[in-house]
Amino acid sequence: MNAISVLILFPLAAALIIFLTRNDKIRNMIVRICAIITAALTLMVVGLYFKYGISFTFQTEEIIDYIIALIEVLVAIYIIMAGIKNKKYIVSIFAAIQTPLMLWFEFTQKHGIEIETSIIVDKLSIIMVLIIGVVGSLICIYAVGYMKWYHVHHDNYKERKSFFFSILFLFLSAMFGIVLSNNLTWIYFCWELTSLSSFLLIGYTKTKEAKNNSFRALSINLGGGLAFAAAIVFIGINFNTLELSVLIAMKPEAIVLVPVFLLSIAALTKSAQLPFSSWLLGAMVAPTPSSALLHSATMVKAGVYLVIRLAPLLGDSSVGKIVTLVGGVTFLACSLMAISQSDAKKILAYSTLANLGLIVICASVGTQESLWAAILLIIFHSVSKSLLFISVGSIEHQIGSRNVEDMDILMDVSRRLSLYMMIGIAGMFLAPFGMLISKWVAMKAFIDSDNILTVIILAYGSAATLFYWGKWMGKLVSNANAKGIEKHTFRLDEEVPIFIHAVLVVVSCFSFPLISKYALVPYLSELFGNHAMIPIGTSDVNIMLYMLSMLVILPVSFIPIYKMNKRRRVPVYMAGENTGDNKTFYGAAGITRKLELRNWYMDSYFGVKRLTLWSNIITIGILCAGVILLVGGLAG
Amino acid sequence: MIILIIIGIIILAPLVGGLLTGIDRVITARMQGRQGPPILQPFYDVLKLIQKESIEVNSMHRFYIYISLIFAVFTTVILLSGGDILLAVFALTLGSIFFVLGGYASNSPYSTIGSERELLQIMAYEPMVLLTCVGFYYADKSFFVKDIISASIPSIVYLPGVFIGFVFILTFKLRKSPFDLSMSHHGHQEIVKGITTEYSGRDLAVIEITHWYEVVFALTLVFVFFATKSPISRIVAVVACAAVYFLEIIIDNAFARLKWQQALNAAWIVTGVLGTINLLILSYFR
Amino acid sequence: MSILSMTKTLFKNLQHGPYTVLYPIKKKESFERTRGRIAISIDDCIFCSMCQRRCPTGAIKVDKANSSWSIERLQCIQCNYCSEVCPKKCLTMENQYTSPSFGNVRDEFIKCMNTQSLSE
Amino acid sequence: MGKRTVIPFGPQHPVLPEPIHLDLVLEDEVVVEAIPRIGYIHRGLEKLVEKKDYQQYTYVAERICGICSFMHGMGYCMAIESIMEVKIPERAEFLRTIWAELSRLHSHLLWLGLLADAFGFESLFMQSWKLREQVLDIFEETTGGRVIFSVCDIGGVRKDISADTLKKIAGIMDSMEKELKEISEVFINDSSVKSRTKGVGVLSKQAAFDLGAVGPMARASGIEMDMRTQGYAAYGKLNFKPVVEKKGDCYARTSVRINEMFQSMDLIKQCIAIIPEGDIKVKVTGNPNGEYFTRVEQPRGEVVYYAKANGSKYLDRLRVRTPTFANVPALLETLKGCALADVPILILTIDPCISCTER
Amino acid sequence: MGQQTIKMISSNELLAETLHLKNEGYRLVAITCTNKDGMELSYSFDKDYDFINLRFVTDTEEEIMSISIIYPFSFLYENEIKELFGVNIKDISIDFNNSLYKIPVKTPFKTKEGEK
Amino acid sequence: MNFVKKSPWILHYDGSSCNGCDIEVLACLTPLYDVERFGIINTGNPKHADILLITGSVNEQNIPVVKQLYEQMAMPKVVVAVGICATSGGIFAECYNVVGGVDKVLPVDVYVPGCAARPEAIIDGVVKALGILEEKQKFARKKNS
Repeated sequence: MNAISVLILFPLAAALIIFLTRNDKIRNMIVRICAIITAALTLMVVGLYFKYGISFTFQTEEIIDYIIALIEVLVAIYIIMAGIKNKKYIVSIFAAIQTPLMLWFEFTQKHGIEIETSIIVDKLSIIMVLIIGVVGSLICIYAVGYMKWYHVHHDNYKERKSFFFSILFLFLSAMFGIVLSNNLTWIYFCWELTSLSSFLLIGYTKTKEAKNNSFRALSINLGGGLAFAAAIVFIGINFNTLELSVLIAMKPEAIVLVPVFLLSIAALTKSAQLPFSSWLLGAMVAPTPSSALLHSATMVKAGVYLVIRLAPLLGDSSVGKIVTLVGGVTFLACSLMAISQSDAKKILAYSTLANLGLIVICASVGTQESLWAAILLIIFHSVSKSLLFISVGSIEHQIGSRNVEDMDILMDVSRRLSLYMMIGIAGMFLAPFGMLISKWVAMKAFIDSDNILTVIILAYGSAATLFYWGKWMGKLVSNANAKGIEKHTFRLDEEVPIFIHAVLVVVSCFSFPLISKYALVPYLSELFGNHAMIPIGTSDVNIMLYMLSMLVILPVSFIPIYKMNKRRRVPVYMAGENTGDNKTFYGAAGITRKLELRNWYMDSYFGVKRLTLWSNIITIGILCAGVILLVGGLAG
Repeated sequence: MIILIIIGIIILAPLVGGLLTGIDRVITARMQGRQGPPILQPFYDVLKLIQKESIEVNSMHRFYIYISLIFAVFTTVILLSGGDILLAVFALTLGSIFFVLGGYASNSPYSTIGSERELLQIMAYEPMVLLTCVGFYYADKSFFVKDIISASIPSIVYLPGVFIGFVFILTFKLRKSPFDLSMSHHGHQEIVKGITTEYSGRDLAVIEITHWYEVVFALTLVFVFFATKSPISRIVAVVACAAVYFLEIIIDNAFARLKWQQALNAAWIVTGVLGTINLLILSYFR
Repeated sequence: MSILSMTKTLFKNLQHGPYTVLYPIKKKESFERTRGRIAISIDDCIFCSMCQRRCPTGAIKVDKANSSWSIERLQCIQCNYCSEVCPKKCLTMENQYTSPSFGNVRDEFIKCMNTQSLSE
Repeated sequence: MGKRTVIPFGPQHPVLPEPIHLDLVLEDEVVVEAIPRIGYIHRGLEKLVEKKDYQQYTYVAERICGICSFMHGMGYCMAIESIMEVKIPERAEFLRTIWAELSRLHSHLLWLGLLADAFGFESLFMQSWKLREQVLDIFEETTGGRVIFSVCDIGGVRKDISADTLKKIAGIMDSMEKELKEISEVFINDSSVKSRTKGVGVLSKQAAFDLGAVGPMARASGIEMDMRTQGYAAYGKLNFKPVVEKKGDCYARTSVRINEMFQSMDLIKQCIAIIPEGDIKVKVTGNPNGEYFTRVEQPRGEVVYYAKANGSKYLDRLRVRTPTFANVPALLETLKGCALADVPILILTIDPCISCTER
Repeated sequence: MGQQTIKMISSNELLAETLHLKNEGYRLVAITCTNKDGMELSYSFDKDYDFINLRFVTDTEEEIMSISIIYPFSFLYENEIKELFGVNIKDISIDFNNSLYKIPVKTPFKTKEGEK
Repeated sequence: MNFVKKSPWILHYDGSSCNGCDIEVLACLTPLYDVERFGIINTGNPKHADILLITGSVNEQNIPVVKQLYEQMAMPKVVVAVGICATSGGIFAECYNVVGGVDKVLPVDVYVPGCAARPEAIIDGVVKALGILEEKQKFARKKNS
C-alpha cells in the first residue's frame, strides 16, 4: 500500500519540482528522470500486486477528505474567476453549482457512511495503471524533445514549458487516483483534476482559438462532473455508501439505475461521445504530447473505464441499451466523418472518438466476451493511438505540416518515422493486430448477445475505418521525392519513446493470449462468478500469430531479393507526357506542370457538418429517451 | 498429411482459378459473338509475363503485391482447409490493403486513383462480407467452414437474403462490370489499368495469380452456402457455384460500369436491406 | 427501369456461335471492286509517265530510258488515280492487298523481261 | 496543401482513340478544371494545296479524316464545282447522297460502340461494331475501300452502283434496322446505361448557341440546325426533318444519333426508290477561279469548306472548318464539374474527330 | 444553298460589326484567313442558314482586336490564325502564345510556295 | 516454351493518322476479326504491352510521346507501323508538320501497308511481329545465360 501512495504522490511531487525549476537543461533532465521513475514505480506496483490484487483503506481518510475539499474549493474559485474573466459564464455556473453541492454533501450528509475500502487494486486497475504509467512516462520523455522545437517553430507563443511539464505530471497523478480509488468522492476529485489539467493544456498557447476550445472542453467536462456529483449525492443519500464496488454489486433496479445513468453521462462526456464530442476535436490545438496523453491514450479512457466498471449494472438494463446506442452512433458517425478530414490530428481525433464509441458499446453490452474485447481495445488503442499522435508530432517537425496530403514525401525524409507510422496505423485496423482482434471478438459477443443492430453498425463502421486508414497508409508509402525539404534532426528524445511505442504495439499483439490468460480471464471469471473462456479458439490464435510473424519476417526477407535483383527503371506512366522526373509533365500550352496526387475526401457524403448535426440530434434523442425511460421506471 | 493438403490447395487453387478465368473469357467472347481465346489463355498470359522483363518505377512498389499474393494464398488455405471464415476474410482484407498500397507506392497518377477507387470498393463490399460471416454464425453457431458444411440443413435456407447480397458484392470481388471501377479486365478505362498500371512482367503475373486465388475464395464461399454433410448437396453446391459464376459473366456483359457514388450506394443499400432484414428475421426466430 | 436488357442479345449470340472469320485459316471473300494493290501489265506500258505525275504520293517511278516502272509499296495509298489516268489502261487494281514487310518494298517491272520484284 | 489532384490525360490513353491532351484538375473525382492541348495530329494539310493540284487534292481531302472521308471528299468537290459552275448529273447527286448517308450510318455506329466502350459496356461495343461491319461491306462492294472510298470526283462520282446492288442495299437496310432496334433498346432504355448518360454533360440551348456548337451536339440541345435541309446533293428531293432533342445531355445526344441512324436508313431507301438513270460524271476541264463557301452536314455536324482559286491549277487557299473544331468549346464547358469517370463519355459525346480538327 | 454575302469592312469596324451581328442573333461559324495580297480575314456568321462574311485585308503588323470578348469560343480560330499566319491578334481570352499546335515551322502560311 | 507468341499484348498509339487505320485497328478487336483468338489484348498501357502499333506519321509534338511509350515497354518488344502514313508519311509526307514515317524515331520491325490498312493486313503484320518477338526473346535469354 505504501507503493501505491508513492505511485500517486510521486508524480505530484515531480510536478511541483518541475514547476519550480527555471533552468531548461536541468528541468529536461528532471523530467526524464521523473518519467523513468514513474515508469519504474508502475512496473513495481504491477509486479507487487498483480497476482492477487489488494484492497485497503487509509487510516487518515478524514484528513485526506478535508484536503480534497479544500483543493476543490480552490479549484472552483479559480474556475469561477477564469470563467468570469473570459466571459464564459457557463463554466462558472457549473463550478458554482457542483462544488457547493459536494461541500454540502460532505459536511451534512456524509456522516455515518463508512468507507471500507477506498483503494482497490485488481486486474483491471493494474492494466489501467500499466497503460497510464508506461505510456504516460514515455510521452513525458517525448514531450521533452517535442517542446524543444515547438517554441522554435511557434515563436509567437509564450514559452511556459515548466508549466506544461508539471501539468503533465499532475495529470498522471490524478489518473492513477481515478483508476485505483474505490471511493466515489476520490474518483470525483481526480476526475475534476483531469478536467482541469486538460483545460490548462488546451489553453497552453493562449491564442483565441485555444482559449475558446479550452473553455468548451472545460464546460462540457464540468457538465459531466455535475452529473457525477449528482450521482454521488444520490448514492450517498439513498444507499448509504460511497463505494463503487458496493454500487456495482447491487441489482439493476430502477432506483439504482438513476445514479448509474448519471455516472454514464459523466463517462460519456469524459470519453467525448456524441453529442458531447466537440470538445475533443477542439482539444487538438494543444501541443501534441498533451493530445497523445490526455486526448487519446489515457484521460478519455477514464470514461470508458468507468463504463466497464459499471458494466454489470448496464448489461440488459435500459441504461445499458441507451449507452450502447450512443456508443454505436458515435462509432459509426465518427468513422464516417474521419474520411472527410485531411488534418492528421483531426483524423486521429475522430478515430479516437469512434474507437471510444466501440469500447463503450462493448462495455455497455456487458457480457463476458464483450468486456474481454473492451479491455483489450483499451490496451491496444492506447498504445497504437499514442504512437500515432507522437509520430504525427515528429512528422510535423520534419516536414512542417501535419496534413496527410503532405506525408507522401515522408519516405524520403525519414524512412524510420514512416515505418513507425505504418506500424501504428496497422495496429489500428489491420488483421492480426490488436484492434482487429478485439473487433472480431466484439462482433462475436454482439451476435451472441443478439445485438444485431450493433453488429451491423460495426460492419459499416469498420468498412469506413478501412478507408481512411487505407488512404493515409497509401500516402505514407507513396514514393514522391522530397526535394527542397529541409531535413531536421530526429531527436533521441523523440525517437526513443516512438520506438518503444512501436515495439509495444507489436509485442502487445504477440502477447495478447498471455494478457488474456493471466489478466482478463481471471478478472472476468471473478466478476461473473463463473469460469471465463478466451473467446478466440487456440487454432485461430495460432493462425493469427503466423500472420503477424509473416508481417514481421516478410519485409526483412525482401531485402536480399532487392539487393540481388536489379531492374531497369522507367518513369511512371503519364500518358506519354512525362518530363522524366516522375514529378512533372508537359501540360497544356507546353507548360511543365507539377503532378499532384491527392486523396479522396467525399465531402458530399461524409461532410462533417451534416453528419454531426444528424448524429447529435439522434444521440440527444436517445439520451432524452433514456431520461424518459428512467423516470417511467421510477414511477412504475 | 496436413502439409500435403496445404500444398495441394496452394497448387490446385490457382489452376482452378485460371481455368475459370479462361472459361469466362471464352463465354464472354461467345456472348459477344466472337470466337474468343483458347481456354488456357490465362495461363499463357501469366507464363508469358513471367518470361518477360520486369521493369519498375521505384524499388518499393513490387514488394506490396507479393505480400498481397501471400495473404491471398493464406486466405484460400484457411478457407479450404475448413478454417475460420471471419479470419479468412480478415486475411483477405489485409491482402487487398497491401494491393492498394502497391498502387500508392508507385506514385503514378492512374495507380493512385485506382487505389483510391479500390479502397472505396473495399469499403463498399466489406459490410456485406462481414454480415455474410455473421449470417453463417447465426445459422450454424460456428465460424468454421468445416462445421458449417457439416450441418444438416444448408445455410442458404436460413440466409437467402444474405446470399443474394453476397452474390451482389461478388461482382466487386471478381472485378466484373458494373463494379469494376478500380481495375477493369477490359482494356478501355479512364484510369488505364488502375492499380496495375505500373506493374509489368513477373509482378503483373503475381497480380493475375492473386486474382485467381480470389476467384477460388469467392466461389468457396458460395459453395459453403449450399453444402451440407450429404454428398448430393456437395454436388448441388458445385453446380450452384457454376451457376453463380455464369450469372456473374452475364452481369458483366449486360451492364455499364457505374460511378463510385452509384456503386457505394448500391452496395451499402443492398447490404443494409437484404443483409439486415435477413439477420433480423433470423435473430427473431432464434 | 429495365436492367439486363442486353441479355436477350447475349443469349442469341451464344446460341448462334461466333461470327468471326477465322482469318488466316479462312479468308473473307473480297469484292470485285476491292482496292488491294496496283498491278501493271508491263508489256502494254508506253512509259508516258502520266501515272508518275498524277500519283498524289509520288510512289510511282517511271524510267523511260530503262523502260522500267516501279512502285514503292509503302507509299501507295491505293487511290486508283494512276489506273484511271493511264492512257493504255495497263494499270489495274488487284483485290489482294500488299502483305506486311520488314522493310521498304519497291516493286520494279521492266519491259521485255518477265515481272521481277526486287526488295531493298 | 489543397486537396486537388492534377494529372495528365492523354495523348496516349486507352479511352482516347485519338491523341488529345487534357490537364485535369480534380477534387476527389470531380473535374474542377480541364485545360486542353492539341496539335498531336496537326499535319498542315491545308498548305498542301500549294503542292498538289486541285484534282489531286481530292485524295488529300478524303484523308482529312478516315471516318467521314467521303463527306470531306464531297465537300471539297462541291466547293470546286461551285467555283467552276459545274452541274453534276442527277444520278451522281443521288449516289453521293447514298454514300453520304451510309457514312453517317457507319460513323454513328462507330460512335455508339465507342460510347459503350467508354462506360465499360464491352458487349454493346462489340454489337455496334458488328453491325457496322455490314455497312463497311457495302462500302467495299460499291467503292472498293472499307474506309477511304475514293469515289467522289470533281464533276460527279467515279463508280456507279448497279440496280441489283441497290436493291441489295435496301434489303440490308431493312435487316439492319431490326438489329439496330435491338441495340438501341439498350442505349435508350437500359437503366445502367441511362445512369451513365442521363444528366451528364448538360448543355442548355442557350449555352449550345453561345458556344457555337454544331451538329448532333446542337440538335440535342434543341437547336434545329441541319445543313441537309439546304438541299445540296439530292437532299432537296428527299423527305426528312432534322432530329431534335431538348435535354442537351449525353442521353439526348445518344438518342439524336440513334434516331439519325434510322433516318439515314430511311433516306437511303428513299434514294434507292427514286434514283434516276443516267451519267455519273461530267468531264471537267480548265482551272477554277473564284471563291466559295460550302457547307455540308457531316455526321459530326456542319463542315465549312472555303476554297479560293486563282485560275491556276493550284488553289490559293483551302480552309476546312470541321465540326469538332466548333464543338471543342462546348466540350470544355461540359467537362467542368463532371466526374473523372464521365470524362471519356464527355469527350466522346461531341464525337470528336481530332484529325479533322487539327488537319 | 443559302445566301453567301461578303461584306467588306475595315479592320477597326470589326468589333462594332461583330457586336451588331451578335445582337441580331447570328452565330460565329468560322474565321478564315487567306494569304493573298496581304492577310485577308473573313469572319463568317450564320443565322437560320443566312450566311454573312465580314472581310477585311490586313498585314502581319497591324494589331487586330480579338472578338473573343463577344464570341468567347473564337479563341481557337484566333490562336490558329495567329500561329499559322502570324496575324497580330491581341487580347485573345485564352491565348496559347503560338503553341496551339506547337509546330517546328514558324507561321508556315505566311510565305507561299514559290515566293520563298 | 516460348509464351510470348501465345499472348501478345498490344499498345496502340495514334501518331497523326486520319483515323482510318485507327478504326481498322479497333475493328480487329470486334466479332468479325476478333484478334483475341490469338491471345491479343489491346492493353492501352505501355508497361503491359509487347507490341507497339503505331498508326499515322510522327511530328514534332508526338515524337517525345512515342519515344517515351517505347521506352516504357518491357523487353522483348516490337514496333509495328500500320498504314502508309506510319510507314512513309504517305500523302502527307510533304506537309510542314510531318517528319515522316515512324522509322524516323523508332526501330520499326514490321511495316503494314495500306491506306487504310485492312484488318487482315494488320493481323498479318502482328503475326509477322510475333516471329520477331520470339527471336528477340531468344536473344535476350542467350544474353542473360
